[in-house]
Amino acid sequence: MNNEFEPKVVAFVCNWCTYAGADLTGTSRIKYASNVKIVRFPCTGRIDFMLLLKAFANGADGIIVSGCHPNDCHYTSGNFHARRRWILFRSLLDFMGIDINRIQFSWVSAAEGAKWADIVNKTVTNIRELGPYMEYRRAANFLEANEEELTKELARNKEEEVKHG
Amino acid sequence: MSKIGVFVCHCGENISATVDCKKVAEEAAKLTGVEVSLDYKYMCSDPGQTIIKEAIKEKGLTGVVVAACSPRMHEPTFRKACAEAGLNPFMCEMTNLREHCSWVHEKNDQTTEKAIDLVRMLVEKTKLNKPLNEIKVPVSKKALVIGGGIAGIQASLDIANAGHQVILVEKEASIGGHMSQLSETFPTLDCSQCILTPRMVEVAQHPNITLYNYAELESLDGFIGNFKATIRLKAKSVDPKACTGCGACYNKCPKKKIPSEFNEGLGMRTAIYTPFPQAVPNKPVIDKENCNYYKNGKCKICEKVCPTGAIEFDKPDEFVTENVGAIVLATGFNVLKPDFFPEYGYGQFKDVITGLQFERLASASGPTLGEIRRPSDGKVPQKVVFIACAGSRDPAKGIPYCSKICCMYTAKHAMLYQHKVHGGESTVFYMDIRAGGKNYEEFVRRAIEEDGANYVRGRVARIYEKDGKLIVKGVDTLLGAKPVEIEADMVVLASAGVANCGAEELAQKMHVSYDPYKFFAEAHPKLKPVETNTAGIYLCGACQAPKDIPDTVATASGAAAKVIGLFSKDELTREPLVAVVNRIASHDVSTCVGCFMCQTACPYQAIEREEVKNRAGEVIKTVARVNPGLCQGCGTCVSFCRSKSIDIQGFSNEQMYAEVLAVLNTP
Amino acid sequence: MEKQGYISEIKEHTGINVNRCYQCGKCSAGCAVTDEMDYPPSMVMRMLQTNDDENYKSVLQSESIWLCITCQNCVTRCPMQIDIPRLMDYMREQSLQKKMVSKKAKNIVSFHKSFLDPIRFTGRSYEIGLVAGYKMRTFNLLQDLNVAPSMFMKGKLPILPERIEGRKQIKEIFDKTKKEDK
Amino acid sequence: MAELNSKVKELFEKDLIDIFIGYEEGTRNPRPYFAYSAQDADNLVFNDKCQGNLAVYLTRKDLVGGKRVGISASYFALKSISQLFDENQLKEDLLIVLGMKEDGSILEFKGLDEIRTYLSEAKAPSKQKDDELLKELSEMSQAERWQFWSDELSKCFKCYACRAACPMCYCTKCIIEVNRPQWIQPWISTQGNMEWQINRVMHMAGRCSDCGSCGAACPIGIPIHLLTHMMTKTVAANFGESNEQGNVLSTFKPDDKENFIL
Amino acid sequence: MKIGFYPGCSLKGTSSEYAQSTLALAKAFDIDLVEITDWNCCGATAAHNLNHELATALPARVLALAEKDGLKEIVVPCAACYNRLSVTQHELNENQDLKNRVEEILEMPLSGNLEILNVMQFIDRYIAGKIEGKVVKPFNHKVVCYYGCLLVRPHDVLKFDRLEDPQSMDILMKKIGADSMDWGYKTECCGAGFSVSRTDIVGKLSGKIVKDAYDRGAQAIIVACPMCQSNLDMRRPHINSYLKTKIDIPAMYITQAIGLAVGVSREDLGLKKLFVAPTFA
Repeated sequence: MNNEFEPKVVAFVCNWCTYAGADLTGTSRIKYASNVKIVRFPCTGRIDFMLLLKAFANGADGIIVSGCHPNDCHYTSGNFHARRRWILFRSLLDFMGIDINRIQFSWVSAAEGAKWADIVNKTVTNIRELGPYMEYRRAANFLEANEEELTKELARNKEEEVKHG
Repeated sequence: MSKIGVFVCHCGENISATVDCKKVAEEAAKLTGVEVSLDYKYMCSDPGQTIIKEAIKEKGLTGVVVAACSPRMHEPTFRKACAEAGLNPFMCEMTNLREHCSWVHEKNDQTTEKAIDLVRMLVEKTKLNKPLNEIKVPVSKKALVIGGGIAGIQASLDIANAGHQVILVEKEASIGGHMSQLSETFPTLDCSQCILTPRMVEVAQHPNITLYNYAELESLDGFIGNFKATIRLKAKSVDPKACTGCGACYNKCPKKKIPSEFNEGLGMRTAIYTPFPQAVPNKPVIDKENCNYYKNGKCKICEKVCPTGAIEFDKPDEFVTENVGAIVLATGFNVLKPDFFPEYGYGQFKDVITGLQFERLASASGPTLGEIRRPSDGKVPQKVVFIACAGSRDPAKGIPYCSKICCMYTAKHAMLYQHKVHGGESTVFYMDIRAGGKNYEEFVRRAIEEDGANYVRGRVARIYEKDGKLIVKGVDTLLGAKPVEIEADMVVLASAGVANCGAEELAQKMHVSYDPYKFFAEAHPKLKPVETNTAGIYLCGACQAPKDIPDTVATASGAAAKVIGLFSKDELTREPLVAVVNRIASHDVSTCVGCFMCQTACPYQAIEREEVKNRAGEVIKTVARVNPGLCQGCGTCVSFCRSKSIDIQGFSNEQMYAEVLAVLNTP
Repeated sequence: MEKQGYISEIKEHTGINVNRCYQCGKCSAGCAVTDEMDYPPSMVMRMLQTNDDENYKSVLQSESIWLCITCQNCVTRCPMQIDIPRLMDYMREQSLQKKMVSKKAKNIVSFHKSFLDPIRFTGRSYEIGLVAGYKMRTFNLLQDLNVAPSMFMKGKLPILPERIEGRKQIKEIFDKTKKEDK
Repeated sequence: MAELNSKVKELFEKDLIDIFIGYEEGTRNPRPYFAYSAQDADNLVFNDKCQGNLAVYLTRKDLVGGKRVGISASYFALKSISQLFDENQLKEDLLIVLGMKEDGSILEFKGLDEIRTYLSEAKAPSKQKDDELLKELSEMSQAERWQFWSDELSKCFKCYACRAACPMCYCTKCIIEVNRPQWIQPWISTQGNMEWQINRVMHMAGRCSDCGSCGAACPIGIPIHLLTHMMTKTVAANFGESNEQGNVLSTFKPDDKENFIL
Repeated sequence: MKIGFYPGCSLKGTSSEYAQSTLALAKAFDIDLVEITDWNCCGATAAHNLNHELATALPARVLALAEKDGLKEIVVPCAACYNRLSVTQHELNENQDLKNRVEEILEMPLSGNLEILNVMQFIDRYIAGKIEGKVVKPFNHKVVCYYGCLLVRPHDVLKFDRLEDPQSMDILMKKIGADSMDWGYKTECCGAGFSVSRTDIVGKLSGKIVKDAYDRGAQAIIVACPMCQSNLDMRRPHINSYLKTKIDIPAMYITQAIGLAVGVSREDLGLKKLFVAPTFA
């Protein structure tokens, strides 16, 4: 075992394009980093933004979201809906200081086996550089960590109350 | 408590060469709820499937996870095996250890670790799977064919001959379409009418075909197997039951100078008319736009001369509603009027005509009875120029695509001209000759080699008139773009084939997708060439893209085969991977608040409004309901629903959530 | 990947992708001066499409690029709306910069330069200056001797050049946009 | 002011409404008031200090269910009302909406179309302070923004006053109450609080009137209205101001612009 | 409202009769045309043949000056200038970078909303409506209207009339009683700027134009471009030698023709300045 940080990357992909594209990567025997695990959805339109947050909360360091190119959606418009959602979601996360560089969006068609390998490798390299995503995970027990500080603050308040009494 | 069976496949060495399958099976066995976990060389083989089936029976498994190749490959195989062993097939899931793991990673511990993660994901998902039953939809075995050209005729006859009822809707007064206008057909030069007319008659006489001529689709509801089509029967002003087709009316009609659509404006027709002598049905209609009575309230000569009293003025359009199980769209194409090319002077110079007009000139039933005579003065043109790609391959003024049929019909025109006008000179300006097809190239060569059509490679820049001649200015690009100037008597523009007028509106009515040129879009350009994205609606002929007659007929029979296939069963079964709105026990506990964002988002119009009433029968709220016949299971609605009231079977919120947590190995 | 070479340079400077041309020849067919040209416009397009430096050189050294009168017949009829006149402008600029101007086109180039000279100094064009400058450049001293007197007679040639107030500004415009030397 | 009182009186006297949702004088600012009779109408006030978005009461079944309602609506309340119509939550024949002109006189809207026309012409009240804060935040580094919001949201104790104050939060079962799966941690933690706010704001996208009631309602003063304000601006910047079909998220344009998808 | 007037260099020199007749016609209809203060040459074909940036900056100065004069619309009788000014305004409006660069060179701002009218547009807007009542001497001659290149192309930018078979001149000519005929050379090139440098080409191209007009029995070629006019008129010796015959159909400006019809004097229209004199006037 080496000590290098191995990022955990979850890929949310649609069944018709990117999943099939990743199948093609396999049949073409193109190698890519094994850090990525694919969760299959019927369509990018199905991918709930909460699942992305859940992945971060539960230890994912990076996320790939990928589906059919515009106009290629098996369901005609799921990817268009998804695109709108991601435009807003990204700006909200960015505004809240959540690291959007850890989410890679892409369109990978069933014919783009090589592109899929490329995206995975790029994302893994990128996340490896960014390091583990601790901030978001730590926020889960933020209060616990600050309990001490809170106690102090409460005490201080009390003192002041007494002073002003 | 779940009892999951995990079956790890070696796929020969495809998986086991890089993944320690045994270890995967061992680790999977440790997962909560996993009852049995084993590995085998070929899970998809008969013995492999037997292992699964026996495990289901012996251990009473509630779910199966097969860790093998892509589910896109073998999911149906294993689901079928489970069903055979008495387990609901939708309790079986696959995880992809081959394409997504063994084939793309090196042999090492991490690869095996990933394989274990992948199995864990699907085990956690499968625990939350619910038994699902295939959706059964009844099929009404009656087809609607829209468009009565050769495509619609062929499709109707094929379906009708298989014993099913067909409703054929044609917007014009007669069926026959563009093919009935053609003179001869390439590459055999047999007469178009001669091969088409018997088919038209067959349609009229077929006991299984109901023909609505002069009619259009008004609206369409429903879904595959259960469409409800409302058809507008435009008022013909002639009662077809009473009319015997004697022709007294149009012989006496005083309005005789209306440009005939059938003759592409080269001949005239009356206000009460049949489009052409061989029309089916051969009964006239009144063109209200041009009829004296409809325009100024006086005339009614036809009414006076009609021996059977069939004329009925001022009747409104009627509507009929038909329940059909499948629809074939065969609305054909249109020829782009090349008046957007001011440099060619179409519309300005009478002797610049379109290919379709040339067909009428060459047709024995045409305005010149098959003699080539130019429209301006009726003289036989001694020099004719044919210009290919007049509109096609011209993103600037026309259309960017190749209209496919023009090379062939231009060669045919040159040939027909040479046959009919001895000593005449024909010049064809072309850029490329696209003659891919059985006997097509030979046909073009014949026009050049035997009939002496002069082919010049280059596009004409301009045509102007001088002293009764049309001066055509082009170049021969094969001679270094050397100018070529021809004083022609007539110019024929191979105008482009475009989508029929009203195609977009019709597509929207039917929720069929269409391309930027308003041609209807296939579900898959190669593998589903006659299907649309809307289940139960099929395509054929030139409404998809310009097509020649052989291709049109082939797709028409293809579409018919799809319809006949659909009608071969009384019920339609569909995968139950569709959305559902939560409704535990009674309606009013639905958490749906009826905002209908899902309805806006659904690409299939699968979301309906359902009124929830109390005992007094008052509507207390309106909630969403998914029509499982229409839902295709994309799940877009699911991620829209704020209150999570809508969910999708097989990819439910709980399942996906569990899968994500399992990937990250979070308990 | 886009190929390196002059095709991409042309695209960068003019926005024209010469590979869009599919050689229908309509430009040449409508061109007013095709039969004067050593390479008709469609041939120029074809030569540029080869991305072959020899062919590029032939274009830059051709008379064709100087014979183009910018009548715009080609681009208005081109099915791909390729702006050939703009391309010709660019070829002329390149030809001048690379000092490859065809000897046969000397008259035309001299005329253009002579036309601009008076503008540079007075702000307006000045036919006598133009013609004089042109003659100096071409040594065509006898040309138009037959027309000029009657032009004077008809009051068509003012003897003194018009000068505008903003001459300094005009000179600056020339200086700031200057690309090549005379 | 008397104009409103007499107008509402008239509505009651002509028996056109059962309840009027308006404001009465409060200790500092006017507060919501429900008038049930012509006499009650005397207590009503309506001026530019009336800030709370009264549209929130229009979806409270216990208050208005089946009743004919009159309401005095601020600019933001009108926006919410218009959106609620889009979402099938209101019935035109059960609602009489009164607005205020710039000169303070009362405006009675005859139906939804008039409200829409008014909104398309009226200028949105300035949000200068919020805009400044927004600018300040967006100029911070990502780490600083994270610090800011994790500090702020660490204080939240999930009272859901933000939800209660919002006219758009009318679900009978909020996602926070959905427990299969448990989308949002129900206990108090910065992460769970964030998840709640992210959900809330994503659910507001394209629907929010930008009234800021959520922020005003927060007992701890977390500036959560900046999130919705930012979302409103993002939606407008990316997809345009108006959308005839309701929610921007349930519609799309094939040429929506993005620059982050590979 | 003030209507600006940009004569351009040709109208100050070789084609002074065009300016003269335009102004005379405007005067006859009580329209005041104000010359743009201190205008400069638009650079014509020469500039854009040699240097694109120069070819933009020169006309841009004219536009800026017109805006500075507070003009909303300007009349540009010369087709070449009309073309250059319109194309420049269009390019600057489309390309912000170029606009910035040009504004920097000129040190003058540009709004880009100037309305640039050619002579037909001007007549159409301010004169055509009153023309019929004012015709004192119908122009009852067979004519062909010659539009040339620069009035109609590039169509996307100029958006003037129909591209291949324009009608605006014909319509005006018919209004003053002329028999305006269809012919083959409405928009073919006359040789344009090659007048001096390649007179042989001009002889040939203009020759074809004159020949077609002659063949159809035209008594005059009506033009609206000083370059076309001078090629068809002044280069008649070259034309005749190319055609190996002598054709004496005059090439006259549309402003002259209309002027004659509404009774403006021959002197005011500068008819004397035509090399090939119209026999009927």
